[in-house]
Formats: sequence, structure tokens, C-alpha cells
Amino acid sequence: MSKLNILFKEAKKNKKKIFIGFVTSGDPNYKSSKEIMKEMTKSCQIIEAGQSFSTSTSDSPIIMEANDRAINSGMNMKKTFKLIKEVKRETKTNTCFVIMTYLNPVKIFGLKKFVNQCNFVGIDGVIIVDSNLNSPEEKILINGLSKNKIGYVKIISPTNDDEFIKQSIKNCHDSWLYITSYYGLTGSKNVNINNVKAMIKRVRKYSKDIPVAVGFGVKTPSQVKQVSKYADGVICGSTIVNKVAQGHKKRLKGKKLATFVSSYVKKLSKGIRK
Amino acid sequence: MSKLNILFKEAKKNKKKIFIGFVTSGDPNYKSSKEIMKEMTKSCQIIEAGQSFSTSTSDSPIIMEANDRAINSGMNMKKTFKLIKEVKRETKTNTCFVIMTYLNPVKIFGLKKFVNQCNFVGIDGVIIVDSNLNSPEEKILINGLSKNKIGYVKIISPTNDDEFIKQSIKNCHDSWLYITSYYGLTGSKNVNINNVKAMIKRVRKYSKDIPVAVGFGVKTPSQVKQVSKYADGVICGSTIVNKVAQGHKKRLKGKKLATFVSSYVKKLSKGIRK
Amino acid sequence: MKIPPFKEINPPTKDGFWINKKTKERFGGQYISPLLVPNLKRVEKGFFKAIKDKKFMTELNEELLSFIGVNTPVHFSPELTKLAGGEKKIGKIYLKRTDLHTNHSHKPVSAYSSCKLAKYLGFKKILTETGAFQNGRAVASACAALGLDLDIYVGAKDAKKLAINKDISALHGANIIEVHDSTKSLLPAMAAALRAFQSEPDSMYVVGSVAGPMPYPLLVRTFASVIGRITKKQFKDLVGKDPSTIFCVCGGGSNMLSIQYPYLRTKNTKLYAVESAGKGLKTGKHGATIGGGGKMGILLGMQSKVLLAGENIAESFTEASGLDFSSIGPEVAYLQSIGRIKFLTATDLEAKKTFMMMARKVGLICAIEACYVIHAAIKEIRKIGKPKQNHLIHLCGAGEPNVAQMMEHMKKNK
Amino acid sequence: MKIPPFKEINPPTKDGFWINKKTKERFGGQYISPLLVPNLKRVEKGFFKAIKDKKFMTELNEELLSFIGVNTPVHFSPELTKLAGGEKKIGKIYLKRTDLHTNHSHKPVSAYSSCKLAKYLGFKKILTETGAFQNGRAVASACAALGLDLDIYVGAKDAKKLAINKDISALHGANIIEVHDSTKSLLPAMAAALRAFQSEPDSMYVVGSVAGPMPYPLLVRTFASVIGRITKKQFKDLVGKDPSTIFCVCGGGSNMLSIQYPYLRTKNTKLYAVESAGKGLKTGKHGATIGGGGKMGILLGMQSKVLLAGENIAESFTEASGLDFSSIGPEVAYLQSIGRIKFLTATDLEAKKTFMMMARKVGLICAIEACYVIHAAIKEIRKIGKPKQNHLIHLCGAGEPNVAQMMEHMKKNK
Ligand SMILES: Cc1ncc(COP(=O)(O)O)c(C=O)c1O
Ligand SMILES: Cc1ncc(COP(=O)(O)O)c(C=O)c1O
Repeated sequence: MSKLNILFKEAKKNKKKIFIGFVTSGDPNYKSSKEIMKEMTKSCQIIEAGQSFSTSTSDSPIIMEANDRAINSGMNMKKTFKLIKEVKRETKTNTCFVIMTYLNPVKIFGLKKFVNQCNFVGIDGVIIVDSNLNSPEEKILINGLSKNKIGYVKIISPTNDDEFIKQSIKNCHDSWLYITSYYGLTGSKNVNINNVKAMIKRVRKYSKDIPVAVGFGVKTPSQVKQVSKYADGVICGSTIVNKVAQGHKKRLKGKKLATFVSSYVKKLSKGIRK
Repeated sequence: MSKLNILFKEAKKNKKKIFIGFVTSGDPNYKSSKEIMKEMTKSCQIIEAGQSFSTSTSDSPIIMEANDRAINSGMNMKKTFKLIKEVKRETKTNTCFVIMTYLNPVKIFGLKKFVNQCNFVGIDGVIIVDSNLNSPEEKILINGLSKNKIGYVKIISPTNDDEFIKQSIKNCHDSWLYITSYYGLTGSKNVNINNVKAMIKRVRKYSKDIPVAVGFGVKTPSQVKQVSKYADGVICGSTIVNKVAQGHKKRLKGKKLATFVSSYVKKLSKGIRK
Repeated sequence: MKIPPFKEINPPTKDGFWINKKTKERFGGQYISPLLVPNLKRVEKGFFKAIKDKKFMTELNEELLSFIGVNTPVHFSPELTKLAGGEKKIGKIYLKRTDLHTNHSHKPVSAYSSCKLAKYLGFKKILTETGAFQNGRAVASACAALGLDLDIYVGAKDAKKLAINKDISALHGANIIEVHDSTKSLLPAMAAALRAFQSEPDSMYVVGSVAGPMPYPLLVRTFASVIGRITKKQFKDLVGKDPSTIFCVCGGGSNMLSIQYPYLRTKNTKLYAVESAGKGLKTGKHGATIGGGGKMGILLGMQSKVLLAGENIAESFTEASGLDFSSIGPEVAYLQSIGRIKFLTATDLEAKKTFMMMARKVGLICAIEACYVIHAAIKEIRKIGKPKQNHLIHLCGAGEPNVAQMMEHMKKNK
Repeated sequence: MKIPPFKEINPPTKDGFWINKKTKERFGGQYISPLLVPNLKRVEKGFFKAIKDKKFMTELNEELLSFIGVNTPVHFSPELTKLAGGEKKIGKIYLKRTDLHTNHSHKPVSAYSSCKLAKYLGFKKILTETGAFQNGRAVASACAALGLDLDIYVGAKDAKKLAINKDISALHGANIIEVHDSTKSLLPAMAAALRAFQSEPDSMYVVGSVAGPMPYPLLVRTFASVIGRITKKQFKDLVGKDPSTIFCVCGGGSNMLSIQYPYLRTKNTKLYAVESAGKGLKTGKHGATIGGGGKMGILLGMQSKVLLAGENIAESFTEASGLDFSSIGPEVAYLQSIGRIKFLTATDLEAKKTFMMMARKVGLICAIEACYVIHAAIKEIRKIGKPKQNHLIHLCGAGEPNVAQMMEHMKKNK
């Protein structure tokens, strides 16, 4: 069983929900980003570290700007592995790390090398936004990752048909199914609870036990709470990245920026325990 | 017999040549132009008064500019008649007056009214640059003018064929045939004596006695002299108009401008008597 | 596609006049200095020789089809039909898409043909005039293609205006000469070109419209009529009969005769011309020779209707530089005088509104000149108000040169 | 004139890949967020339904012939033939005159067809991206004609450049949205349009080239191939056989496939693509995906050859804004990889010199994009150096948008 499997299983047993925080890796730069993630380990059970891609086709303007900051500061896949490795070593945290990215950076890094590095660094899961369910790349990744007990997350959204959902559940391995709460871009609207309920119902037709986590538009502790009533996990993304941007604009750096961001993340995460 | 007929006949008998000075009527304005013409009567046996047309199709830039000055000062056909009438009255001169213009101003003034005015003012001849040899307007003018013993001048140039020359001689009435010394615009080159000789020879094939006067490019007393060896009359135009422009640029006005111009005209006219 | 051959169906007299038998008015002729007579004779003789020369005409027609692309579409316009009141009320409106030519107007047809004639006759250089460089550009392109030198005469005031077609003329290698006489606009530029023609025996003058001394009005409309000859065939193929009406804009009259000429003897086809009423006929600031009460006059070697200012030619005012001309071609003036062509007007503002309508509702960027005719045509078609009619509007040019002026209009009218 | 029907002769796999059997490289696919999957499915299903719908296709073809004017000439170019060495040495060079379309390039064909499809499928609004507003203008014109709303995404850097086609897009009523991400140029604008597609279920995305996720590469080349289908017939009619070579410029590949697609299985016709070598391949400042050593990558929903900068997409550099793209369409990349299409390059300077040559010697103002292909074609044709060949060059656009840049070049090189 993967670490993510165990995490969700334990939570279920204890009727608890998982808080997942997304942050762009290397935003605004390597050093500050490392401090931010280190602080975030204190309130997130899972950290999604976004590895930027300049031509991303699915991010909100907030995350697009974070991508630009990270890329301009020289971030790349290799450095993201290094960063997470250092965070893990320096915090000795139990928090799971998931890399969220696009297929091009992975492909250019090398599919196999990517899997190996994940294994070596101790990455717990991978989300590749634009990986096609039927593509050969997807097969290679699923194979490689599950051999190493690393989770592979798939995203579904309200307009996807049942066929797509079924296939996504199939491609999901040792992790959770990522449900977007609405049709649109990350962070562009507020979470849609009706959608969430309906989506989970649809998922449950095909799988009784796959963990589901919900993201897109979850921006306040009370929204976190609301979502956590139905989902196994709650994902906050743009709202955290926005906080990084705010701190960056105030010229906060390193530890100070990290505290600024993580105190906000902590508030969000408390929604789950209320 | 017209006054022009008599002038050329007498000159021939006395083996003398006629000096013809062209000046734009109303250039730079009515008053100064009147003074210029008054002074010019002292050295010109014939004054060609150019009535401006804004869209003239055959004048050199020098005369185009004079046209603009005259039109902008408010000159028109009616005022030209008045101007010449006043010059004649105030100088009691023997000099002949010829109006040179384009067909549009004459047509708009009225062909018949034009003939009547010429008669009333005592105009001795008319040149209409763009009057077509075969046009009904030409017929009306020839008829009207010759009834009143007013001369009608036609222009020919080196590239016209014999048919055209024959017809031009026919349409010439009580006046002279105007030979351009070269193919081009007034004042744009220097007189071409070989052309002059050849042209006169061609004319003589069809008429033993029609007076011929030569213009285009006659700019110095010695050129006047040269041309006068072959032609019955010599026409200076652009070079005189250029003098008006020079005086005007020096801000000379009225009598002063007139003296400036006419002392130059006098020099030119002496070429004929040398 | 073969270009239907030319047939002379409205010949002038031997002396080059179209004569209104009732009023005795004579239109056309050759009112020029004797120095120009041989040049014009050379062009006239050459022209009549060329149009009888099978090899010349075959080559010319092939090049018009390929290089200029004269086989442009005639098509039904659902949008304009709807705008005019719908098919049940007014029949159908069709467009002839002359905007799709190389150089984007009707001018290239006569420009290329005239330059081809010049080459055929052994001339080495072309002289022409232009107002807004529509004709300048068309002739420049033809001269580049045919290897002829070119002097373009343009009024100094016009030359100062920013104009994409001016730059394009320069890119084609044309020599641009500014004219500082008189109003420094199109009329003195035409006069200057004619004067240059008188000085340069190895150059041929090319006129931008159906104006000037004979043989030019005849030559230009004969060459330009390729457009109408093709249109007549296209329209018959498409609709099954000739159009009920044909609407064209009229500056000098070349785009009008280019399409209307082959219909002059087509009894059931009513012909319309639209002039620019500028800021309004009553303001005196317009370019409407007929609509503004032009009189018979003689200018630029021809006798025709003219807007006069005393004994001189009046300045015309319109925001459509292609219509900024104080006279009209003699054959057009004749056809108007005998009642064959009915004249209408549209103001500058109406044309600009029509430009926006065409951009927004039809998806076309039309030459502003064409917008006068579209506006007036829709108004007149509504007035006719009969079903089963087939109306044809000549979309005589594309609107790239008008973009700056229209952006200003759009900003002002937000 | 009837448009020859479309035949699928280079189908991708069911999953939307063109696969090189030797190298196992896969081109195309649909690499997009799951949120986009239903939108693309709707377009894909609709597209296959539409191209089998006789009424839709008949109407579309009629409108392409009339509104866009796709029946443009193919003609012999004596000047280029001479320049390349003369008929005895190299055979004959022909031009396909796509510059004569409404909106003056090949883009309007697929733009209009795509918008027509959108309307057929019940979409109310179009989303598209543009670099230099060639595609923006083409889509804006189509949307105006079809009554659809339009958002055009353009990089903030590109939007600042003066561009007549930008103004024309605005005149057509398009809503222009500036994109401030990344390089603020075409790539992020495409990504932004794709993202908007993900947010607006009632809008349809229209791509400006044969790129993007499936079905776009297929859809665009199928629609665009109207140009080649007509050309194939025209060329046979004119010359009696298929061309020996066809030369096209390649930014994304739409003008290339538009004409070369119907020849993919024509054994005796060699196909060439010309990329922009910018300031020179060695300088790194270029837009040559193949010539500059592009690698397989995944971007904008497709797998294809890409110029990479680490794990990201490299910026391309060229003075031809239509070629400023760091990738090429997947089908084009596939055809290159199997050796069906040979790639060449020309530098910006060579293109500008060719622009001047075309203006001066041929009389045409060509899109700067077309000048790369003309330069490289003449060089290659000289190299081939065989008589009795019939070479075809795709003149894919008119050069009005390049006039300002060329005037500067002319002044500098006086
Ligand atoms: C597009 C267009 N239409 C019309 C005209 C007016 O000329 P004409 O009346 O000779 O057709 C011009 C002149 O430049 C023009 O460019
Ligand atoms: C005239 C012209 N040619 C070529 C291109 C390049 O596009 P593609 O390679 O898709 O034909 C463009 C793009 O804007 C263009 O405008």
C-alpha cells in the first residue's frame, strides 16, 4: 500500500478528512518556496507542489503569474525534486508530497527518470493535468509509479461523462480521485457544493471506496468545512498561491513570507477539524 | 485689315521684326500688373496678356505660379478686359493687345460676350491654347472675331504634322502663326534655332505670306536677335514672368515693380533692333 | 473562364464627342495644346490597333485573369437584402466583388491595360496622376510587372496625407512628384501630368478615370469594361437574367462604366450613379458634380459637367479621396444628360455609418467610396419597393486605406 | 466552378495520432485537462457530422466561393521563371494567388469554415488567439458575417504593435483581450484561448493553424484543403498534369497543408516547406522548428516537434509575425518525419529582399511570410536545375500589414 492509501484509509477509519494545500514550487523563488513548504507541512496532510509549465492550458491567472515567477527564478523539475527532498529532510515531516504538473516538463525530463526521481526523493503522488487517459505516456507513468507504490491522481469535472469517469477511476492508482467543483479554471469561481454532491454520487456508482478530494474554488475555512462533509479530502490552491503573491508584493521573503502564507493555510486547514 | 495685319505688313515692308512680350494679367495683382503693362507698351509692339486658368495644361511652373498669384488676387476675364482698357486709355499707346488664355474661362464668360468685349475694349488678337482645331467653339470664335477684324492666333510645334499645320494656317485669321521652338513646356528649355528654320520652311509650303512669330525658350537679347533673323516676330514669355516673380519676391510694387520688369523687357526687345 | 469580347455600343463621333441630340450639348473632345496633339494621336492610333490585335488582346485578357484576378465573384447578399426590407419586399441584392482584385479596386484593370498598351507601343515610361494613390498604386504595380518607369504626379497637399497606397507605390519603385500649383490636390496633379506628357515624347500618360482628352475616356472605359463583360455573364449564369438595377459610385466614372458599360443598351436594367454629398449638398462642401449643379465646362482636355468657381474649377470636398474630383467623365455626363443613368448622392457621414454596418453585419471592410453607393442603393431599393427584383451593387474596392479614418470615427461614436 | 469534394487520404489513428512506424514517434493526440474533454468531443462529433451533411457542405462551399472568393488564379510567373534561370534550365514557375482572398490570406478559409461549424453546432460565441491579427482578422470577419460574438486573445506584447489587421478586427466588432502571461506573445495567447474554452461552454474555440488538440489539426486542414482541391484542378487544367514541386511557407503549417494536402499521395509531386531562419539559424534567433532542431514535445494539447528551452517552450524570433511560432502542426511534423515533406529555411533579410524584388519586378505586394518561400523556392529550383519541370509556389497572403516594416527596410537600404 502507498503512503497515500494508508493516509486516506486511516482517515476514513477515524472519520477524519484530509487537507491538501497546493503551492507553486519555486514561487517566488527556490529559497522562499522551501520555507513556505516547510511551514505548510505543519497544517497540510498533503502538499501539492506545482511544477510550472510556461504554456499551461488549465490554470487561473493567479497560478499563471506564480508560474512566471517560478520560471523566471530558474525553477525546473530537477530543482523541484531537490526542494522537496530538502523540505522532507529538514522537517522530518509526515506530510505527503504530490507533484502537480503538465506532461511536457515530465516528458522532457524523461518519463522513466521522472519515476525514478519520485521514488528516490520519496514523492507520494503525481498529478499530470494534461495527460490523456489513453495515451502511451499515461500507461508508462501508471506502470512505473505503481511499481514503486507512488500514487497517480486523475482529475474529473462535472461535465465529464460516465465513460470518462470510469476510465479515470481505472487510471487512478494508490491515491485519490480529484473532483473539480465546477466547470472552468482553478480559482475563478466559488466552490459549487451541489456539483460536489452529484459528482461523488456518480463516482460511487463505479467505485465504493476510491478516496475523493475536491478542489477548485475552495477559498475559506467554512468552504473547507462544507466540502469536507462530502469529500475525503479538500484541496485549496489558488487562494494559497494568491497569499504568496500578496506577501511577495509586500516584499516579504524567506521565513517571513513562509509565516505569512502558512498562518493563512493553517486557518484554512482548521475548517476540516471544526 | 486688322491692326495686327497692318503691323506685320508694315514691318515686312521695312524689313523689321516685331517684339512680342507675354505677361500674366493681374500678376501679382491688378494694380501692379497694370503698371507693368503700361511700362511694357514702351518696348513691345504686341503685349500678350495671359488670362489665368487654374487647371492650365500647357504652362511652365513659372507661369503656373503667376496664374496662382493672379487668381488669388481676384483676377478674372472681366477684370482683364478692364485692365487692358485702362492701360490703353492711360498710355494712349499704339501697342497691340492680344489675350492669351484657355477655353474654359472664355466659355464660362460666354463666347459671344467675349467677342463683344474684345471688340469693345479694342483687343487686337486672341490665343486660346487648348482650342481644338475642329471644335464648334473654334468656329464660333473665328467667325465672331474676324467679323470684328480681331486677329485669331494658332500655335504649332515641331512635332505637329503637315495636316495640322495646314489646318492651323487656315484657322489663323488676321494675325500670325505662333511657332513653338521646341517640343515641351514654355520656358523649360532654350530656343532651338534649327527647329525654327525647319518649321518656317514647312509653313512656307502652305502659305507664302502668313506672319510667323516664334516663342518658347527665348530668354536673352541675343536669342531674340537670332530668332528674328528667321521669324517675323519674337515672343518672350516665361523670362518676363520670371522677372515679375523676382520683383515680387523683393517686395517691389506698382511703378517700382513695373520699372524693374520693363527695363528687362526693354533689353530683350533691343535684340530685335541690333 | 474566357473574357467576353468588347463590343462598341456607345461610340462617340469621329471628333470624339458624345452629343445629346436634344440639348445639343457635346461631351468629350480633345481640348489640348497643339503640342499634345501628336502624343494623343499616337495613343489613339495605337489603342485602336491594339484592340484589334488578337495576340495583344489574348495576352492582355490572360494577364487580367491571372495577374489582376478579374474573375471575382458576384454573389447574393442576404444581409443587405434583409436590411433593405427583405426578399418579399425588394427582391434580392447582389454584390460584385471588385475588392478582390490585385490592388483591391477596379483601377488596376484599366491601369494594367493602359500600361500594357504603352509597352506595346514602345513607350519606356508612364506618367500618371493620383489623389489618394489608388490609381497611383494600381499603375505602379502594373509598371513594375511590365518593366516600365513611372512618374506619379500628386498634389502636395495630398502627398502629405498618410496613405498606405503611397508607401506601396514607392515600394513598387515609382517616382513620386509633388505638385505645388493651385489647390495642390488632384486637379492640378492631373494638369501637371498632362503638361509632363507634353515634355516627354517617350512617355505615355495613363489616366486614372474615364476622363481627360480623347482617346482617354474611350480607352479607359473600353479596357475597364472587362469587369462588366464578366459580370454580365456571371449574373446571367447565377440569376438567369440581367439585373433590374446596377448601382455604382461615381467620382470620375471609371468603376461605373467598368460595370455598366455592357448594359447601356440593356433596356430592363436601370443604371444608377452615386456621388459624394460631402458634408451635405447645401453646405457647398461636396464632390457631387451632377447633384451639386455642375455646368458644362472644359478642363483637362475634355468638355464635360464641372463644378465651377467663376471661370475656374471649384474644389471638391469629400472624405472619400477617390471621389474628390470636381468633374465627371464626358461619357458619364452624356449618359446622365440623356437620362440613361440616374444620379443619387450620399453624405460622408452616411458613408461612414455604412462602412461600420458592412464591417459589423456583413464582415467586409469596404473602400469608403463603395459605402456611398451601398447607402444610396439601399435607400433607392426601398423606394422601388418591388419583389422579384434583382439588384446589383458594385463593391468597387477594399477598405484598408480607410482604416485609420474609420478608427477615428469609431472612437468618436462610441 | 465546383469545389472538388474532400477525401481523407492521411487519416490519424482513432486516438488522433499520426504515427511514424519506423521511429514510433506519435504526432497529435489530445493532451488537455479533463475539463476540456467534453468541449473537444462536442467539436469533434459536430465536425464529423457537418462534413457528412450535404446541406452544410453545399452552403459552406458556396459561401467560400462567394464571400471568401477561394477560386483565385493559378498562373505562370515569367519573372520568377527568368530569375531562377529561365525555362530551358528550370522549367516553369507558377503562383497560386491566395493573396486575393477576402482578408488577403489563406486563414479566412479555415476561419470561416470553423465559425460556420460553430454556428451549425449552436455555439453563440467564438474564442480564438492571434499573433499578428492575421487569424484574428479572418475570424473577426467570419464572426461578423455569421452573427457570432468573438473574443480574440493576443499577447500583450503583440497587442502593442501597430497593426492594420488589429484595427480591422476591432472594426468588425471583435473583443480583444490582452494576455500578460509568460512571453506575452502568441504561445501564451493560444494557451489563454484554450483556458477560456474551458470556462465558457457556449463558446467554441477556433484555432488559427493546423495545431492544438485533436480534432483541431484535422479540422483545420480538412477545411483549409479547399485551396488545394481547387488548385489541383486548376493546375491540371492549365498545365495538363500535377506540379513537379509545391513550395509553401510553414509557421504552424496551415497554408502548407491547405495546398499540399490533396497532393500527399501524388507520387510525382515533391513537397517543400520553408521556415523562418530569423537572424540566422546559428544565432538562435529564429522560428525554424525543424531547421533549428526542434524535439518532440507536448504543448497546447498536442504532441509535435517543438523548440524547447529546458522543460518549457522556447520563444521564436522572426520578423514575420505569421511565422512566430515555436512548434508546427502534428501532421506536418509527421509528414516531415517520414520524409514526405522536405524542410528548407530563409532568413528575415532574405525575405525582405525578396519582398522588394516582388514589388519591383513582379508588381506584387506579398505578405512577408510568402517571401520566405519565394526565396527558398528559387534557390531550390535552381539546385534541381532540370527543364520541363512545373514548380508551384503558394503566394499565401498580401503584404499590406508589412508595408511599414518594409518602408523602414527600404529607407535603410537606399
Ligand atoms: C475604390 C474606388 N472607388 C471609386 C473611385 C472613384 O473613381 P471612379 O469614379 O473613376 O470609379 C476610386 C478612385 O480612386 C476608388 O479608389
Ligand atoms: C500570410 C501568412 N502566411 C503564413 C502564415 C503562417 O501560418 P501557417 O503556417 O499556419 O500557414 C500566416 C500566419 O499568420 C500568414 O498570415
